[in-house]
This record gives sequence, structure tokens and C-alpha cells, in this order.
Amino acid sequence: MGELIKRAIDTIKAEFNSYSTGVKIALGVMFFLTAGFVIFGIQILFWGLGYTDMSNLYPFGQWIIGDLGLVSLGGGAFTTGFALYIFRNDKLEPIINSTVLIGFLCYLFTFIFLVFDIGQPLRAWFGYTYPNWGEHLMPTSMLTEVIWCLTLYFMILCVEIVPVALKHKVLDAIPALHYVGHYLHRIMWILAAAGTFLSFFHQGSLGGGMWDIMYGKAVWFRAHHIYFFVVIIGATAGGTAFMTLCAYLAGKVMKKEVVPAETFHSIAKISGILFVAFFIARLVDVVLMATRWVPLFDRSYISLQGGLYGLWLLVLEFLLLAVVIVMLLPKKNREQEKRFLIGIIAGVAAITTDKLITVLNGSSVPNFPWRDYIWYWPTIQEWFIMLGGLSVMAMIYMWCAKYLPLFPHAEKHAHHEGKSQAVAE
Amino acid sequence: MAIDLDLCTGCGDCALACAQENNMPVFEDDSDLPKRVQFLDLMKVSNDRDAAYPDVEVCYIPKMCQQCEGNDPKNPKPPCVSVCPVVATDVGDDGIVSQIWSRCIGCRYCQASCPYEARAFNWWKPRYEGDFKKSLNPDVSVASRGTVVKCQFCSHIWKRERDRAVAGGELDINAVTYTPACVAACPTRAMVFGDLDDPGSELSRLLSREKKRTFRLIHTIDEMKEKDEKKWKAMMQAKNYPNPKVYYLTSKAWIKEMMKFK
Amino acid sequence: MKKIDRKDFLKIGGGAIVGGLSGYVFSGAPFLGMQWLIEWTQDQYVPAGGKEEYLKTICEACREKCEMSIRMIGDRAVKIETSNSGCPFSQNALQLLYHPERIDAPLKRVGRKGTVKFSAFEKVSWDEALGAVSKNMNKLIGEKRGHLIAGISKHDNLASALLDRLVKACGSTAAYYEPSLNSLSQAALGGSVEYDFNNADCILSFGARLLEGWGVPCSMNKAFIEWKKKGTRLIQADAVRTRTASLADQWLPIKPGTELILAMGIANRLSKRGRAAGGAEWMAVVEKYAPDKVAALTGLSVKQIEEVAETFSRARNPVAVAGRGGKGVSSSSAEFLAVHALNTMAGSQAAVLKKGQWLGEPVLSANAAASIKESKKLAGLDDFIKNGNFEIIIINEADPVYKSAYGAELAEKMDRAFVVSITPLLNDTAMYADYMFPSLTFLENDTSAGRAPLKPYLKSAHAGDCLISLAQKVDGVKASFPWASYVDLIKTSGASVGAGGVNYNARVLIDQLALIEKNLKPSDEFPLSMIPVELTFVGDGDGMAFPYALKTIDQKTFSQGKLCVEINRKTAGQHGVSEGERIDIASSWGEIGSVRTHLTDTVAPDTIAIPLGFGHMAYTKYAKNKGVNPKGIMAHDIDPLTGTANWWHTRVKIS
Amino acid sequence: MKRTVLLIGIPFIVALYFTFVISQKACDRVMANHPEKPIDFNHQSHLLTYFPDNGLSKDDCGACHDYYDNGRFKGLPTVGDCTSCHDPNGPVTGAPASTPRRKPFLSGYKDTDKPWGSHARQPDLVYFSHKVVMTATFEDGRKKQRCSNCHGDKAGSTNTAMLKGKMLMGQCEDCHTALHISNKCAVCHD
Repeated sequence: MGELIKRAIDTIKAEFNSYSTGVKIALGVMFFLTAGFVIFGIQILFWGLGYTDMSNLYPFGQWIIGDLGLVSLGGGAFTTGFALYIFRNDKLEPIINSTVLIGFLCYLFTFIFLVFDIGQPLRAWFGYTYPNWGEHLMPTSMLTEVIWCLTLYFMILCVEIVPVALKHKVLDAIPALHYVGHYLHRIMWILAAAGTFLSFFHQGSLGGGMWDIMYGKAVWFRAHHIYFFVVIIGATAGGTAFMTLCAYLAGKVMKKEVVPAETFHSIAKISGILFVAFFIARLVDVVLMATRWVPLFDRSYISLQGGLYGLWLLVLEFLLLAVVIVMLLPKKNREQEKRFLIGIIAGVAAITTDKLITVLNGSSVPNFPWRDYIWYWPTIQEWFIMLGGLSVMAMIYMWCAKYLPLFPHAEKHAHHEGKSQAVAE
Repeated sequence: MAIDLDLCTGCGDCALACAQENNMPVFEDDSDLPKRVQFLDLMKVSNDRDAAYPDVEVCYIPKMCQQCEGNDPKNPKPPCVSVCPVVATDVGDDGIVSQIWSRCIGCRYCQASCPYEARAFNWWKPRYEGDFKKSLNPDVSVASRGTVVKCQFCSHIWKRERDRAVAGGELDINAVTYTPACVAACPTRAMVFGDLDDPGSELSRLLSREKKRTFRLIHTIDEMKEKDEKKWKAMMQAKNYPNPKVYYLTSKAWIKEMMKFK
Repeated sequence: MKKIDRKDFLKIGGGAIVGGLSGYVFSGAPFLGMQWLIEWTQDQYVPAGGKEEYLKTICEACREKCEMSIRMIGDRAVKIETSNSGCPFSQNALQLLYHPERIDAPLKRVGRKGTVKFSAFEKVSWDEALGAVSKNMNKLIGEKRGHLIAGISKHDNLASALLDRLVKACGSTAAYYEPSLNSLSQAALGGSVEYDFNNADCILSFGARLLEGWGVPCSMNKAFIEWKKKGTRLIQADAVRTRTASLADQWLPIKPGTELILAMGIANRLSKRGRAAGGAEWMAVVEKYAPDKVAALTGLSVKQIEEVAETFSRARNPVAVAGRGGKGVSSSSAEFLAVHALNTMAGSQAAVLKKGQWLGEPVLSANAAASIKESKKLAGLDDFIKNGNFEIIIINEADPVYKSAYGAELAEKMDRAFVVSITPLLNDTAMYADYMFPSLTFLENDTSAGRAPLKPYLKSAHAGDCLISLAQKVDGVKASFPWASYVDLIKTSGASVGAGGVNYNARVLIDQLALIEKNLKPSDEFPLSMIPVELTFVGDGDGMAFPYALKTIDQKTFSQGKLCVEINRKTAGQHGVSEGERIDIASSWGEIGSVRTHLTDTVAPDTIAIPLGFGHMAYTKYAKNKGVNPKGIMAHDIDPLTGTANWWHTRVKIS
Repeated sequence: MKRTVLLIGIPFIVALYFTFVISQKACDRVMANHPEKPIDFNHQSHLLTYFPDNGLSKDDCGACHDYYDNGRFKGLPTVGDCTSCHDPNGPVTGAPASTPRRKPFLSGYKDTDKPWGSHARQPDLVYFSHKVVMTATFEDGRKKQRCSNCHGDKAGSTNTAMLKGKMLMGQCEDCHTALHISNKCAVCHD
């Protein structure tokens, strides 16, 4: 037994020592956050949500932002899959495995954050057994819709991730599994299509529908059919940027070309175009809010933009959107590495800001004229669970990048170029 | 329900009676306002937004769940009911918005959607230390941590009264009347409770008599109806309004003025 | 038969495991287990059922004697169902009855004084505790030092009369009351004023927050309905737009602390109409307060003063009300006198001076008679704390350490003395007690009308019973306590009778007016005025022990451990204070720290309104360490007639 | 092949049987389906031999299972209710068959005691009124509900064995649906 533990420790040591100093530091920080995630996770699950800074006046907080962000950024999986399998944009082939994995992780952690966020995690299954289907099977509660769509799409992602896992050299050696993986890969377009369909729905529901059906709240209510699509476009745009960013960072960390430049350029172009669409959609949304929806409450749009999370976030979002468009749309800009990087980072930030506005500003707006804007600052528990969750995601991604054929392009190159690349790995 | 703010002295008996009747949870610190659980909130309102000393006034507005019904009374759609993913909240046939905590998963979506901040979440485990447990009312189930609770106009008292009436030979249970704890405790009779559907009830007569003094919390659409009926209709079509069933009466213009955002 | 090999063994095992699991699943146990797990993890608590009953009783907490109906489930009282009261007493009674920190047996101090821990006390039997207390008292009486025995009571009721009698029978005059409307007006006027609010047609209130816990809340609420019905005019003079001021027909936004001057101004106008009261010397002072002078001092206009005087004198049955505040009352004796003079001038039928007469004089033993001559008669509680001396002190339900402006000094003196506290909850004063006796809520004590609805909580007893049994053990006192029990006493006690004339002390009036005028002068050192406000149910601090009362505290006063004081917007601007800022407040008596500001125009310029009732050191975990207690920095000037600190108006600065 | 089936099948069936029985016993215990029953009470004999002689119909469950004044259901009778018929001073033997005799074991209890537990417990968090349900009638005067609809043929039982197990919410709802009574949550839950 002691021998076994010693061997395990040695393996971990060897594994840890195989990384460069920068990665070691990053890993240390991530392990620290993960430890906090575990400790505070237990605290939250056993002793309740009282330890968060959410309150009766501010019922949604950081974890909902995390859910929204992860789902919409993870939405890049379906966009990329759609472009690759349905539109046959084969340039995207080298990035698709990484994309599917990120999508899978994003959705997995959405569930994890949701479980933390609800007061009765043990009753989470009520969502399946007592769903609030309204008349004609149109869910009246967007959360019902979200729970079902997320679950189904998550299942699809699970299936999509299987061929990637099966490509692992140990598993691939088993003939049966090899064929399973191969044929699964062949029918991937069906899954991509189904995933796109489902993803469309829950993107819209979680990002848009969930908020705009709250007709009692001036800051959230707007016409369903517009905001629904605004959010979907946002998810396609932000998702592609996020997928690109992850692959780019993986390449930087692994110090090799994991994805050919043309793939990056192609996906950046898609992202740029989608961001233009999102910019317009969001502008229309804001203008409609200001001129049509908020006045129905006898309030003015600008009066909803006060407090700590007020107007500046809105301005920031549009600035970031402008940066993305400038950096990604013109060919000469996106083909220059630095500008391309600024572009995709700004893209991810813009979508995150959009979610921040939805939740932070939305919850802080006072309901009564004699009340002030509410101030929310997540407690240490919320921070650790949020960041710890993200570090677990990052570590899983790192592990997969190292041991699974996440980047077939890089593997091919490794074969061509011989041993030097393998050592760097 | 109607609450006459001209008669309300803000003594707070309604809030205390409500807490006692409905087994309000006791947390470590119940003065922690954003996290405490209470069904009836005494809101201190003053017009110092619009006026300066000495033209200011203050008043306490007792606020409980406003039992919204949406634009269509035949198909009531309170903002909180449609959003619940697990049907833990529902509008009863009597128009009271119920919340069954044993079904609630604690997602707080209903809380976010409520424009009146009428719902409360059990952030902590309710603690009834020592003998506090002895004062718990068996008619109201004690909610557990992580669930949303709300005022249901003491509908359990209706059930109690119904049993009593049936035992006394009354067969038409719709004729059973009852008084919620807050109304029963009001020392100045500022709160009136009754059947809005019955034009003969004390409440309906009061409301039709006192049209001028009536308003509803931050529900400014009522004013539009008087000013411009056509626009009102268009607005009602453009969007669902909560349309609460709690009416407030006041002869003071400033209170109505404070219902508007500026 | 083939030998069972390893593969077969696996098959058997597999079959058994799968079979076992299916049996387990099909029995329904996992689902029941899941349900059990859910219930267990949620600590689902279901209150015990039982037979429902409604018990009728009378609330004896005050003179109003409200009828109460208590909803019982089995032997548990779950709700007080009564609509005829607006008083926190009755609605809070269940919270006190079942309070987790209620003292359940007589306690003896074993630890250091001034600690709040229950470990500083140990439970003893009644006999032992009473024996120890009486032994100490007997020793003093035997040494003819009975005058060093003192008593402090909270309510003006029969149990307090018993304490008075006990203290007096021991040979001491040191029986004092916490300042309340009753005790203050008794000290100032020689009797308490009984107001007939239902029949008055014009009410002029000098800072008395009539609908915020003042006097007897339930009768005030009843009177309020009458006013609304009859159109009675309520005129409220106050520096803060309180609830009463908002509900009043007219609000006189006077400068803080100038109520007396306003009363003088109105008296001046009435005297012009030929009305008089208080004698020549008194009227001579009144003459000096012409409307223009009063207007300058109070911040009102001459017209307003004349109009109010006009309304008041025209009214058929007007009543002027003194006693600034809600539950915590603080007015100078001069103010009580001046306001009562107004009633006399206007010929009010609605304010009648009555004198309480509970029990007769006790029989004094030789030792007691000898020591009572040594006893120094002081005017009131704060006077006693400051100048008095005691070796044994009995506290009857009172909390002077928390509520008195001299609380710190009292605590210091109590540290050296033998202290007995009769209280159901460990309050700030009981922190210094050597012995504590658990007393009852009104739900548990027998009344003249019959038996109590509920059995006394564990080993608690009524304060009256406690004092009677104590008196039985004290030498030379027994003869004055012929009653077997408190109920026995209730049946024989007397009622209040009319009092004689009032002694209008012009000297006190002149002194007080001079003091106010001095206080009003703008001072560079202390540019601001601080006056107290009270919250629903919290009152002057008694409500803080009850979680349901804490739930009524509003956001802009106390939230998440932060106490807010209200400051006028313009004033805040002048002093560079912004909304929600943390400030310290200093007066010449001291400094309190860490309060937040709330800027609102409901407060007069140059004024800070600070909530009372916060900042307990003890008084259960619900009240402990929440906010600050401003009493320590409030004005300490002792009124010569009432003997209590007149803390209403204090000059302060923001530091 | 046959051997394999036997090898797997026999342990499967044996284990299935035993765990099933054990788990179910455990469930019963958890749900307190075995309350203390010191007397093997015979509903049938009471209703058939005794009730008709005293002018009661055999559907008059309310003769013993009564209500409080406020309409709440008392549940099982107390010893006092039993001794109101089984006269504590009455004869133990020798009386006519229809006369309730003295039951000596009852003298060990106080009148207010309820020494026997109930199989049917009202679930937590549910407000169910026997009175309202039992008084509800159709327009033609027929009762909407009978005791046996939920409690089984208790009237015909001769011992204290449990007749019906836990009632699930679905059963309540089925009845409500059939009788066109609202199935909204707040009808029963608070």
C-alpha cells in the first residue's frame, strides 16, 4: 500500500516537474483555487447560501453570471460544429476536437454551478419530474426549457466527445472501440445539426428568454422574439472567439502550432462577421428598450443605468464590440497575430460584459422609487467556487490537450518533425 | 385587501402578528435586512426626494405579497408563477398566489421576477432555538433552508375557518369568510380584507366608494386609464401588467407621487 | 457435477449481487431512502399538533387591561389573537414566553461582574437565593444601615409598590423608578395626568410622539380612530417629521429642544385673552415670552404661534400633552409644569391630575426608623445614581445601566454593591447582579380575574411573589407584608384618586428656560443638535431581544450591523458628510463611534436624529452588540424636580 | 448453458427474495406502519353485532372516530370513549351478547389516554380536513366520499392488521379530478 502511494506521488511529481516554470505557477494557483472550491463547496452545500452576498433584494449573483457566460461561450461548440459539418468549412477541422471538449466542459460546469446556486440541490431532479410546461407544450418557465435543452445538448456533447476520447492510443488499440469511434465520427453531422437546434433554443432561453419573460421588471422585460435572437447571435459570436482563444492559448502553452493559421483566420472571420451582427442586434435591442419597453413601466431607460453597475458597463460593452470588429473584420488586421489576439480577447470580454449587465445591473435596479441601487460584491465563497470551477475546467483541458488527440494537426506535425516537438510536449 | 394609509399609524402589529402566525424563521441575525425572512414588510417612505424640510412627510406602508393576476383575471398570470420551473407556485381558484416550499428547488427565479420584493428565500437554516419551537403554529408548515416562501394571505386560516363552519353546519364552503393575521391585529382597522369578486363585500364597497383615494403600489398604469383610456388599452396589449390585488388608500398626494420613478 | 471454478464463482456472486440490488430497488427502499435523506438533510421540522383552544385572559401589563385571546395547541400557546391593542407588549408576549435565553431558575453569580456569559452564574433554589439576599439585608438592617438598601423599578405597578414598601420598611427612602411618562409627571406635578383623548377636540402635543409608543399604545391607537371620526385636531410640535407628525393635522417644525419655549409662547397668547394659571410669579415669566421672541427661538413664525394659540383657546375641550418621546420619555419638569399650566389656562376637561395610591405606609421597626433618618431623599433615579449611596440594590424589571445616561456610573457602583435583579432575561443591568430571580410574563401570572392561562415557565415566579417571599425573610419587615401571595395582594389593592393642586415652581422654570436658551446659542465646538428617535417595537431598547421585532426594523435605520443616524441634507453638505458615510459623534459628555449617515430632510437643519434602543451589551444574543447606545453621550443635566437626566436635546459635533 | 443459467439464476432469485423482504420490512419500520396495538380490536363485531342494536348503521364510523368542535378530526378514540360504552362498573361476563361488557384492561389507563397508535397518519405538510371531505355531497344529496374509499374495508376487519399502506398524493388528486375539485397546490398544502 505504502509502495503504491509512493509510486503515485512520484508519478505526480514527475508529471509536475515536466512543465515549465510558468505553467507550474499557474498549476499551483489552480490547485489552490480548486482546494478552495472543494472546501467552500462543501460549506455551501451543507450550510446553505447564506454565505453568499446574494440576498432577497439581489437574488441572482456571480454563479448565474458564470452560467450565462459559460453557456454562451460554450456555444462556440455548436457554431463551429455547424460551420464544419453542415457548411463543410473544412478549414475548421483541426480545431473541432478542442471545441467539442470546451463545449462539454462549459456545459458540465454550468450544471455544477447551477447545483450550487439552487437552494435545494437534492431536489434538482424536480426540474425533470415536475416541469412547468405551459399550454401547448410551450414552456412558460424558461428555466424548465433551459434545464431540458441543456441536458439534451449536454448528452449530445457527451456523445461527440466519445470519439475524441477513443482516439487515445490505449483505447484506439482495441478494434471494437476503434470502429465505434470511427462510425460515431461519420454520423457527427447529425449530432451537429441536433446540437445546433437545441443550442439555439437554450442559448435564447437562458440568455434572453429567462430574463425577458419577467414582465414585472422594467430592466429585463422586452419583446421575447427580439432579445431571444440577440442572445443567440451573441453566443455564436462570443463562442467562436472563445474557442479560438482557448486553442491559441493551448498552442502558446504547448509551444507548438496546434492549429494552422488559416484555421484561426477562418474562424476569426466567422467570429468577426457574427460580431457585426451582434453589434447591430444589441444596438437595436438597446434602442428598443429605451424607446419602447422601459417607458411602458413609466420609467426611463437611463434611470435604470445607475448604481455601481450602471452606464459604464453598457458603454464598455459597445467599446469592446467595436474593438472586436475593427480587429477581426479587416483581413490585414486579423492576420496579424497581435491584433487577432486583441480581437478575440475583446470578443470574449464583450460577451462576458453583456452577461454582467444582464445580471448585475438587472438585479441592482431598485423596485421602489424610494430605494437605492443595491450593491453586490461576491463573498470569498462565491469567488472560490467560481474561480475554482474555472480552474478545474482549465486543468481538465490541459490534461486532455496533453494526452488526447485534441489537436490532430499538431500530432501530424509531430510525426513529420520528429522528436524535438515531443520533448517540448 | 385594502390598506388605508390615512388610518395606519405604522405601529407594526401587522408585521408581528404575521410573523407569529406564519412561523417566520428565526435566523442568527434578523436585523440583517436583505437576508431576513418576513412576509409583511413595513416600508418607511418619505417624500424627501421631492421636498425639503419642513415640507416633508413620512409614512409606513405595510407591504405583503400583492397577489398579482396579470392583465386577464380569467387566466391569472402573476409574474412569479410562470417562471417557476417546477410548479412550486401557482394561483389558486381563490386568486391567491400559493408557494409550496416542499416542491421548491430554491432557484429564486420567482424572487427575481417579483416587482414587489414580496418573496423571501431561506438563506440560512431556520432556527427556533430553545422553546421558540413551542410557539410554532401547526397549520403552517415550517419551511426548510434553501426554499422560497411568501405571504399567502393566511390561507391556512381560511381552511381552519372552513372546518369550523362545516362543523357548524355550513355547507357552502365558498361562503366561509376569514381574516388574515395582519388584518386581525390591526388596532386602527386600517386594513380591510374581503372578496373582490363579490360586489357586496365590505372591501368592494369601500373601494368603489373611495375611488379617488385608491392606488396600487408602483402600479402607475391605473392613472393612465383615467387620463387616456385609448393609450391605456394599447399599453395593456403591449405588455402584461402585474395588476395586484392589494389596494392602498390615501388622501395624501405625496404618497401617490412617490409611487412614480423620477 | 462439475467443480465450481473461478468463473462459476463469479457468476454466482454476480447473480446474487444483481438479485440483491433488484430486490432492494423493487422494494421501494431506495426511493423512501431518498425521501428520508431529503427530509433529514433539511431538518424538516413539523410542529406538534394537539387540541385547539382559545384561552381568554387579561393583559395586566398596563392600566388598560386589554382582553386577550390566546390560541393554544395542546399546552403550547401559538398566537395571541387580539385586535384591541397596538402595543408591543401583547404581541411580543409569546416571544418572551418562549425565549430561548429566558432565565429558568434563580441564578447566583460565581464569575466576574459585568460579564454576559451564562457560565458566570449557577442555578440555585429559590430558598437558597432568597435566604442569601435576606441575610445580606438583615445584616445591614441589624447595623442600622438600612438606608443603604435601594430599589429601582420599571413600571408604575403593584409589584413596584411592593418594592417601594420593602425598601422603606428596611429604613430607606431610596426607591426609584426608571424615567417614564408616569414617573416624570408624578415627580414634576405630584401626580400622573390622565388624558381623556377620546373626548378632546384639539390636541397640542409638545414632542410627545403619541402614536409611536407614547403612554399606553393601545389606548392611543383607539383614540386615534376616534380623532379621525370626530375630526379632532392634532397639532404636533417636533423637530423631526415623525409618524405622529405626519399623521397630525398640523406640524410645528420647531428647533430641537424648544418645546418649553413654545409652551411659554402659547401661554403668553392665552394670558392676553385673560387666562391665567400658576400664580403671579409664574405668569411674570410667561409675560416675557412674547410671540416674536418665541418665534426667534423656536424657528416658527409669529403667525403660526398665534394661530396655534387661537385654535387651542377656541377649542371646546383642548388638551396639551407633555412628555417628549415615545417609549423613552424625557422632558424637563418645567415643561411638564408649563404644559399642564396650558391645560389649566384653557380649562381643559381632558387632562386630569390623578395620584396613584397603591399601598399604605409600612410599619417601621426600631432599626429601620433609626436608619431612615440617615437616608438622603434624592429627587430621582439619575440623581440617586450620581449622588446616592447604596450597598444593596434590588432591580425590579428595570434596566437602568442601559437606559440611564448615568448607566456607566451605576454599573461602577453596582460593581461594589450587592445587586439583586428580578428579570426574565439577562439584561445590561443584570450583568452586575449577584442574584437573579426569573420573573413571569403576563401570560403566566394569576390575576384578580382568575388563574393564569399558562403555567409559569420552569422555576419562574412573579416579581410580586418574589418580593413578598423575600420580605417574609427580612427582619422587622414581615409585619408590613401580610399577604400570602401576589394574587392575594391584587384583591386588596387600592385605586388612584384625584390629586391636589400643582406647585408651579417658577424658579425651576426660569432655570430651565435659561438652560435651553444657552443650549440654543450656536456654539463653535458643538454646532449640531442631537435628538432621539425611536423605532416601532424597538422603542427605547426593550424590543431588541425579540427576533420578530427585529424583523420590523427598516433598512434606512439599521441593517447588517450598521446603525444609521439621520441628518438633514443641507447640514450634511455643510459638514462634508455624504450618504452612508461612517461618522463619530461627540458631545461634551463623550463620543460614540461608527454610525452611518442617512441624509434626509425629515430632520430639522443642524440636527442629528439618533435611534434609541441599540447598543446593548447583554440582553440576549439577538440584542447584543448591535449598533451603539447614545445615552452615554446625551445631556446629563439632572432636573431638580424629577431627578433624572434631561437627555432629549444634546449639543454634538461630527468628528 | 443450462448450468450457467442455474448458477446465476438461483443466487439471483434467493438474493432478490431476501433483500426484497428485508428492505420492505425496513421501509415499514421507517414509515411506522407497526404502531402499538395492545388490543386486537375487532371492527366487524362492533359494527355488526353492537351497532344495529343501538340504532346505529354500520357506516357510522363517526360514533367512535369523532370530530372536535372546530371540525378537526380526533382520530382514534380515547379510553374514555371506550368506557362510555364498556362501563367500568359493568359485568365482565353473563350479560346479553349485545351489551358491552367491562373490559378489565381498560382500568389500567386514564380516560384521556390513547394507548393505541394509528396506521393512518396524516402526512406532514398537508392540511387535510376529514370533516369537509366527509360532509361534501352531490346535488342529489349523496355523499361524495366514504371512509372506505381511503381506509379500505376497515369496517369488515377483525384484527388490527394494516389494510392500506401509505396514501400517495396521486390518489388524492385522482379523486379531486374525478369530482371536479380543484387540484391546485394550496388546496391541501400551506
